[in-house]
Amino acid sequence: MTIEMDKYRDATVMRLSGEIDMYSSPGLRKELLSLVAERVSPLIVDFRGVSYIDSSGIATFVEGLKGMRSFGGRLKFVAVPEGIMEIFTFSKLDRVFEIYGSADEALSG
Amino acid sequence: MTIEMDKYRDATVMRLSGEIDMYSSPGLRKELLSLVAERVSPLIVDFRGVSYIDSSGIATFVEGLKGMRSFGGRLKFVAVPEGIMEIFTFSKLDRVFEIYGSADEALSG
Amino acid sequence: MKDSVTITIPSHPGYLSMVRDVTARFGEIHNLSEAVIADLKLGVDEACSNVIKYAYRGATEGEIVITLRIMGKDLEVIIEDEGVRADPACIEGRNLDDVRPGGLGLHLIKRAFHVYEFDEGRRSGNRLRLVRHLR
Amino acid sequence: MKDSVTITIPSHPGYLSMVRDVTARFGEIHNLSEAVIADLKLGVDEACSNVIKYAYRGATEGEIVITLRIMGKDLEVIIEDEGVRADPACIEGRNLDDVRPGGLGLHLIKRAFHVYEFDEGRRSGNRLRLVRHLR
Ligand SMILES: Nc1ncnc2c1ncn2[C@@H]1O[C@H](COP(=O)(O)OP(=O)(O)O)[C@@H](O)[C@H]1O
Ligand SMILES: Nc1ncnc2c1ncn2[C@@H]1O[C@H](COP(=O)(O)OP(=O)(O)O)[C@@H](O)[C@H]1O
Repeated sequence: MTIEMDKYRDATVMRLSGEIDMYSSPGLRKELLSLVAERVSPLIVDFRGVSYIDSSGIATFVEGLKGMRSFGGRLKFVAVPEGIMEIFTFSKLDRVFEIYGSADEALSG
Repeated sequence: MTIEMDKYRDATVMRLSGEIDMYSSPGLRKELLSLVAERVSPLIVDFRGVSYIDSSGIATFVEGLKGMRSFGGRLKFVAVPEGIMEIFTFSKLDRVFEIYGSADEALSG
Repeated sequence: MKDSVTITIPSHPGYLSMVRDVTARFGEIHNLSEAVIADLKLGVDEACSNVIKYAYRGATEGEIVITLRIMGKDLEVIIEDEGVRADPACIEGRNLDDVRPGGLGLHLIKRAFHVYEFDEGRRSGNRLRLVRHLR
Repeated sequence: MKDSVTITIPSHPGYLSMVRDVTARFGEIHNLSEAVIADLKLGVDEACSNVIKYAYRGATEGEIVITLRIMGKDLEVIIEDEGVRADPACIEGRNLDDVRPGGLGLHLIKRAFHVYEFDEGRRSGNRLRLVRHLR
């Protein structure tokens, strides 16, 4: 997994690619929690390049979301590939995460 | 490995993709030898989608080339990816096979 | 085609990707659909992650032995370790409506496999048997 | 990271792709370059193909056991089978200038590995040891 940080309009964008699993999710967790500590919001997570996510990756995002909410921040997912979306839906996390098609939609949503 | 047959100008084009190994090369051999039997010439083999080739794949093309030459036919390779080209060069087969950048170059060469 | 492969990896999360590769190739070789292969990769990965977390308590020098095979109309996966014995009574996924980190792995394993059972007769370590009915 | 994996496959060419996957992942996990990984995949594939062709004479129900490990600055690959014994004296690649089908595999194995040696002390079957010096 690789993480690339970017800016888009007034949002911070985290572009993920590769595989998010028990090996790579601690790196993701560290990055997410440091953004929470800095109260970065809105934070857009771009899933375009993500080929795989397991329960440790999902747990990491649930934790990140709780952190964001603790200071009233917003966490938004964009460009979630179908296979990853299916795992979110199965986990009933599509109801908890804000998921948009694109960064523009995320910022007007 | 998948094989797709096509026509381009007055040539027959064999488009290969995937992995050519000891498992898939018998299928390639069958196809090549049947084209030889039909005296198809020129035959252009398009390597664009080939991600892997081993010695059984190379042996198959050496056999195919001998068959083509037996009736004065021409076998031309195009769009050979760098990694595959390196194996041809290592095997000294870059001197034996006619290798071109594109089908147009192959047909004017 | 003889239809069994075994892979032995260290109990290190860095090797889970290799187990996924092997699972995916096994599925391809046996002509399973992409959707089924995706489920199997995730299910096997989650089961091996649990071995690292619970049987080996995070220690990375243990061994995990994963066998994939076709038995008639079933795909069977056996996962063996020499770690702490699991108490099947304590293995339970969380209610999915109660959103919190964790507790999802078991659901993902059971999404992929119809059978999830520990071999209780084993002397040491664990032997988990997963079965997916293919048709 | 403990640095050894073992994969056991049937002596069927359909499983060579799985061996390549495992080899490539092993190389990635140990931060080898893409070029080195490409050589290793091909070298291990060719060595396993030869086991199928010569040790098992094309029979697909045999077993091939492939172990990859890091030993200090070396990557070592051990390939074991229970087939017909190889006579190392008869194993020779062709002169590359003499273009004909076949005889290329050994060159590709030796391109990837600095050491290619059979364990002569073995009672039955074969044990081929391949070593690549990494630095
Ligand atoms: N292999 C195992 N050995 C022992 N306990 C396990 C094992 N797998 C799962 N468990 C238990 O079942 C619970 C649920 O597992 P799981 O759904 O994978 O979620 P998580 O690991 O995120 O808690 C775990 O918290 C653990 O107590
Ligand atoms: N594992 C093996 N067991 C026995 N003989 C072998 C083995 N590997 C290679 N050989 C011998 O060495 C020769 C050269 O092998 P190789 O370069 O792989 O080319 P090919 O298999 O195409 O002939 C083979 O023809 C065979 O006689």
